Amino acid sequence: MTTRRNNSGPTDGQLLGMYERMLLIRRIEERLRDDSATGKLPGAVHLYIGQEACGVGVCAHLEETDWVTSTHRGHGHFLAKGGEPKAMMAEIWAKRTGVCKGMGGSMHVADLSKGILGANGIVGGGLAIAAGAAFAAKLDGNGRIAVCFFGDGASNQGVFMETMNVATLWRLPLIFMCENNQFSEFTPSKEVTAGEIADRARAFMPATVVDGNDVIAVWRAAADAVDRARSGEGPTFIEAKTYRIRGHIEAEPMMLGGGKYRDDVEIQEWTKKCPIARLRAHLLETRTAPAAALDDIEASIHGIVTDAAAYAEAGEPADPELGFDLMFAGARA
Amino acid sequence: MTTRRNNSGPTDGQLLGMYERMLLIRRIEERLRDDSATGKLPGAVHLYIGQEACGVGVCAHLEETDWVTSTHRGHGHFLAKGGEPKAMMAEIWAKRTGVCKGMGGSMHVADLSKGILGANGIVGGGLAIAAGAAFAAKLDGNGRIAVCFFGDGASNQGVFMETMNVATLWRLPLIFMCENNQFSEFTPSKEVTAGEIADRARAFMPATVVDGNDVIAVWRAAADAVDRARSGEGPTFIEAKTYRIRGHIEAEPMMLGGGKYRDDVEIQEWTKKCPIARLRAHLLETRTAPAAALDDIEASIHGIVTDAAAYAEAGEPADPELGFDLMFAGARA
Amino acid sequence: MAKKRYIQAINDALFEEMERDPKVILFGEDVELAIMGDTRGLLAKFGRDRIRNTPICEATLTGMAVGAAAAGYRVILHLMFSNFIYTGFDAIANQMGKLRLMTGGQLKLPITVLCGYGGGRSTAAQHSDTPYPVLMNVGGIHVLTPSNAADAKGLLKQAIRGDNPSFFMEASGRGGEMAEVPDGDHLVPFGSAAILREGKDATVVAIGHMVKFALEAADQLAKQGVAVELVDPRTLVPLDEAAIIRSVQKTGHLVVVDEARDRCSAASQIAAVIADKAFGALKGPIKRVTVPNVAMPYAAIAERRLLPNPTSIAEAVTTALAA
Amino acid sequence: MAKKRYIQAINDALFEEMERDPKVILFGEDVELAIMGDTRGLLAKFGRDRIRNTPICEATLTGMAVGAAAAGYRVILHLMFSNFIYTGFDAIANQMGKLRLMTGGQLKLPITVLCGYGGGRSTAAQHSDTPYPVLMNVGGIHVLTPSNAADAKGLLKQAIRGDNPSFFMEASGRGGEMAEVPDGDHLVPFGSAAILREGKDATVVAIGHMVKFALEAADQLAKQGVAVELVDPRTLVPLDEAAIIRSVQKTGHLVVVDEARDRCSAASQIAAVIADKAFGALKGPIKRVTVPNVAMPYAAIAERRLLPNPTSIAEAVTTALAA
Ligand SMILES: Cc1ncc(C[n+]2csc(CCOP(=O)(O)OP(=O)(O)O)c2C)c(N)n1
Ligand SMILES: Cc1ncc(C[n+]2csc(CCOP(=O)(O)OP(=O)(O)O)c2C)c(N)n1
Ligand SMILES: [Mg+2]
Ligand SMILES: [Mg+2]
Repeated sequence: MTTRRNNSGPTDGQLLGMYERMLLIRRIEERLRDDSATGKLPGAVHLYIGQEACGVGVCAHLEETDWVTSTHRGHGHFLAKGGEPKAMMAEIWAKRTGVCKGMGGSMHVADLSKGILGANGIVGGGLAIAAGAAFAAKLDGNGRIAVCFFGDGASNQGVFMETMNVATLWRLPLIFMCENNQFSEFTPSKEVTAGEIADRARAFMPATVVDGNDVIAVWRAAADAVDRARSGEGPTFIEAKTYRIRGHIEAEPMMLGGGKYRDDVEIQEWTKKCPIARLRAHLLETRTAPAAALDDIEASIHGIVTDAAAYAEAGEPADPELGFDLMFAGARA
Repeated sequence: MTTRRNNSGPTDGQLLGMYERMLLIRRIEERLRDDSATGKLPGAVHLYIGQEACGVGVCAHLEETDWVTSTHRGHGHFLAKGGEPKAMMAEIWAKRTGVCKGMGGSMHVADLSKGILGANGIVGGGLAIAAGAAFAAKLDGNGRIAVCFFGDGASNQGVFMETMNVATLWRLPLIFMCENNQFSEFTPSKEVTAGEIADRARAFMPATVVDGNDVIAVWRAAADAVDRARSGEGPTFIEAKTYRIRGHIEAEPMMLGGGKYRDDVEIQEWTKKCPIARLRAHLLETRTAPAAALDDIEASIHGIVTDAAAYAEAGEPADPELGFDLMFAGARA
Repeated sequence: MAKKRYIQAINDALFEEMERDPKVILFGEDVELAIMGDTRGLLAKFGRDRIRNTPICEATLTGMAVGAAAAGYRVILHLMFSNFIYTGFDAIANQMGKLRLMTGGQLKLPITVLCGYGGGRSTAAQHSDTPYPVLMNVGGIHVLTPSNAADAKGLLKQAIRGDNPSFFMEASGRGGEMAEVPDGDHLVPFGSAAILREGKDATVVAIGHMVKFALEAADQLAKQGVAVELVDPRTLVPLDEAAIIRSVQKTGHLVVVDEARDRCSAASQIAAVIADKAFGALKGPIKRVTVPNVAMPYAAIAERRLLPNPTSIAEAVTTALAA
Repeated sequence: MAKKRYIQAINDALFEEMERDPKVILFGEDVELAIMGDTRGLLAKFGRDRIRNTPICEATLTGMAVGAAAAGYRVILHLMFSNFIYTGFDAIANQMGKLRLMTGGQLKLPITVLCGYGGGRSTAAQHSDTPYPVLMNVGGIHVLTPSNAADAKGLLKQAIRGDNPSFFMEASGRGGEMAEVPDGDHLVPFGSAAILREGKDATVVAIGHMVKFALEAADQLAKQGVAVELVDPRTLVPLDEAAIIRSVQKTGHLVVVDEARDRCSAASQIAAVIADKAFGALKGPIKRVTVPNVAMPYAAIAERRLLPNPTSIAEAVTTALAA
């Protein structure tokens, strides 16, 4: 898929919508970063900062009824797909007001009513689940599609190839969205990922590589993939080259005990390529929106973040008896 | 890898050696077929008839110290790599004189002293084991290499991609030998295997497709692959297109209960492409050997097969207490 | 009532449930040609959307079952042999058994997995495992071990209609065994043991295919004047603890027969439950007749050495009573 | 003797054994930077041939461990969290635990797998499992559960020198706990339980991290005049049944504490063994303090509800004695 099928868009409205969504993710995560640093959040927190264009550029095309599966780094996908900031924040705070009632936490934020099948703590765990949902969608014949988001590290799990094979054979309405942020935990991708990930996919389906920090490029690649999926032409692979600005996990400095796995200069370079700043510059340059409008968005997001954090903090702790009722539908464990 | 690196050979002696080995496999398996039909063999028997050129063309390059891993259809690889007919036959007869003392059977024939890490009842099970042995060989730096034989069906197991990734990254002296006999059990390959298997490999390493019923073609492809492996250049993938003449399993007619999954005509066509008959014709045509010499080989193999069957039949049954001593080295389970 | 083969009962259940609910789909390796017999005829009747051969990729199949179930289908996954559970184990243990909890109960996972288990057919170690203990420990998964055609039908129909993952364990190579199967819409509820034989001297709990051997052992023992009460739990998750406790309260003795390897087996679990909850009723040691902690060898003679049989069961009862 | 952290004891064992035998190699995801701490410093000392980061592909890693071991290396595989055992489970259950038998004993598989287990750190269900029961059932695999730094060092060294697959289960997040570790070449043999505290009233068998809580419970109970005998089996395969039997013969009461989910747990196995082999010595029911059959929730309050603790252990002992 080198030539675009779909040359219109994104429209100004779509661009602004994506700007807003990316900023929401960024600000929510900055808050999570701070609350994690002060020890307010239990468990592991993996931030998406720097990769927002990937989730947003794809989800901009999705309906609420479409499915997505995500990774341990799943806040961005959750919010991009329309998940509620409050419900997510409360989940990460382990509250019963959380979207998973405090049972799942950061690595498992899910909202089935929004088609969000969940973040997943198993690297590669979402791929086959998405294929199953895509199969269901295909059988239903109602135009629903599924997207699995996964990392460069996950592309080394065999389930990636297995799922591509089934998706191709069965022409599943499925998009493989690989966010190559160049690291698997603390290991540079090139040390553990041979060749080009897109070449693995090319044996099965159209595959395209885009700048993952350019939301317009992601949006366009996704437009074609979604179009293929909806029109019954089968799966598409997209690799978005991007970078994770924060550590693998917020506890990273402690875990590394002084060890280093990447250059500060590299981080700085990529920080300059911030997808949100880039879109903002584009919006101003093209006069799509005046600075004041963008500042308004910023302000409204500030309010959402503050509200979400307050809601999360105020929530009642999770119900310790609940687990017994959740192992089976209709029966106590 | 489209151009051959290695233009000499096989020599006449090598050709005759391969002829002998292919014929040995064929005649041993015909005996197994007959003994299975009369109910003398316990367990499942998967025959290699029709695919002999694949195992023999590759193993002709291997030293006793090189490693191979095989599949549920492993008799051919065992014999091609120099395993003893008697010891194998006795194993399949479940005798304590068997190469695995009657503990493994047809699906697990192994002879570590000959580098045969074993047939394997798990589809795809040999791939990672071979990669581990190749890693050991590389660390030892003694020029040993490893070959994993696997089927078209196994190429849909994720471990195939995973292992190719590691083998490429670590430049393992490993050859991926895919015998595409066009069926996974009773399912035609094209229904369950998307695209070309070789294209999956090309994302990682040189990949070549050969006529698996032409032992010379297999030998030549393997010559290059072995050369690459021994000289530290890393893994190579070979796909040999071939056909299994017998059923998936000797009990097949019973299992199918009248069901059909392939054409008799197709079987007949492929029977005509018999790799052994083809090599025989070539040997005669090129006057590499007179018919009498080939008949002598046939006669000597007849003796080997008869002896092996007699040895197997005469052996004492497996030791029922042995299992307790085999679960752990140096301790009883 | 009609006499049916075990495999036929399974086939009937699949037909009936697929007919009943268009959301029931079935996939797996070579299910179309139905080499195990259990899926025979389904393709012709229901078509490839609902019955479908898959590539060999258990890790993806188990994951797809989760996804398709979460998206509203009732998925039947055929895994052929239970050793292939291991190949697809990640999505079983990390997803299927946990996703409902992790999402705070947002989804149901109506998934039925079929697979053949057990030794005795010289298929060697990689085709002979009895891995239900592993599934029992993982949590979130129902484990069904029908010992006869009627229960096979009733439990399978129940599983397909249920809203939770269930593993339906078929005793491999025993599909030909005949039994009376009730006509019509026969369902067997989970967690309800069957008392197959009443007796006052000793309780024998036997699982799956072992029930047959336990019945033979009970016959042998009856001739020696020992009256065995035979309990078939039918489902291991949930386990009808109450039925077993009641029986032990009556007999005072317990022998558990299980085709799994002993360590952390279902037999050990049942023994532990009774040693806790019915200790006061016990008049002697709880005996387990299980497979030693050895992988199944190929040779039939070596397999027989490991597998429970009527004699070893009868001996265990005698030992339990003598102690 | 010197006080060492648990994680340091593991690190020492790895250093010593890698120095001792050049055939010892170690690989796994992110072992070079040593995020768990246990492999710290090894890369600098031994180089990339012997310490190596791998891609994320557990199915291949477990299989490669088998192949490299069969080809003469002593392989240490770091699997990080024990839930990732499931992702690599095929080569564990179908190859590692069976290949020696299937080949008639032609090979040895000196493999040591390291992984962190257990809940209590709000890492949620996919990073909190305690799956040693699964490994115990699979057969052919030693299972080690060191409860302190000294045993961690001694068992790990023993495992690396041994000729069989061993799973070395590290209690996650407890690497900081200090204990005396004997100097020099400290080895702990497999199958030898430690009696950590003698007592005449009740035997408590506690596994891995649960030992710490059991010690606290024993202190509480001592104040009430109940003398607990605390047995740490140290290895679950092999299990020192004799030591547990001896202790129960002395005390007449048994409580088993296990961080695994209850069904088919190590606790159930130990209870079953005693209900068989030491029944005559038992004066009351065998109690198990385990995790209910529930996946570990994220919220700390919900985790605490499931995990054994000193109070629940003490209560179980009291109940056992009262019955
Ligand atoms: C099956 C499995 N193996 C290992 C891990 C530990 N782990 C968590 S994140 C991670 C790296 C993932 O890299 P990638 O897929 O590129 O995602 P990223 O973190 O870069 O977003 C690893 C190895 C895991 N969670 N699951
Ligand atoms: C993990 C696993 N899944 C399924 C099977 C059942 N099975 C045995 S052979 C086979 C087909 C293998 O096809 P292929 O790899 O092409 O080898 P061939 O039989 O054609 O030689 C299947 C599905 C198995 N043995 N192992
Ligand atoms: Mg990454
Ligand atoms: Mg094939």
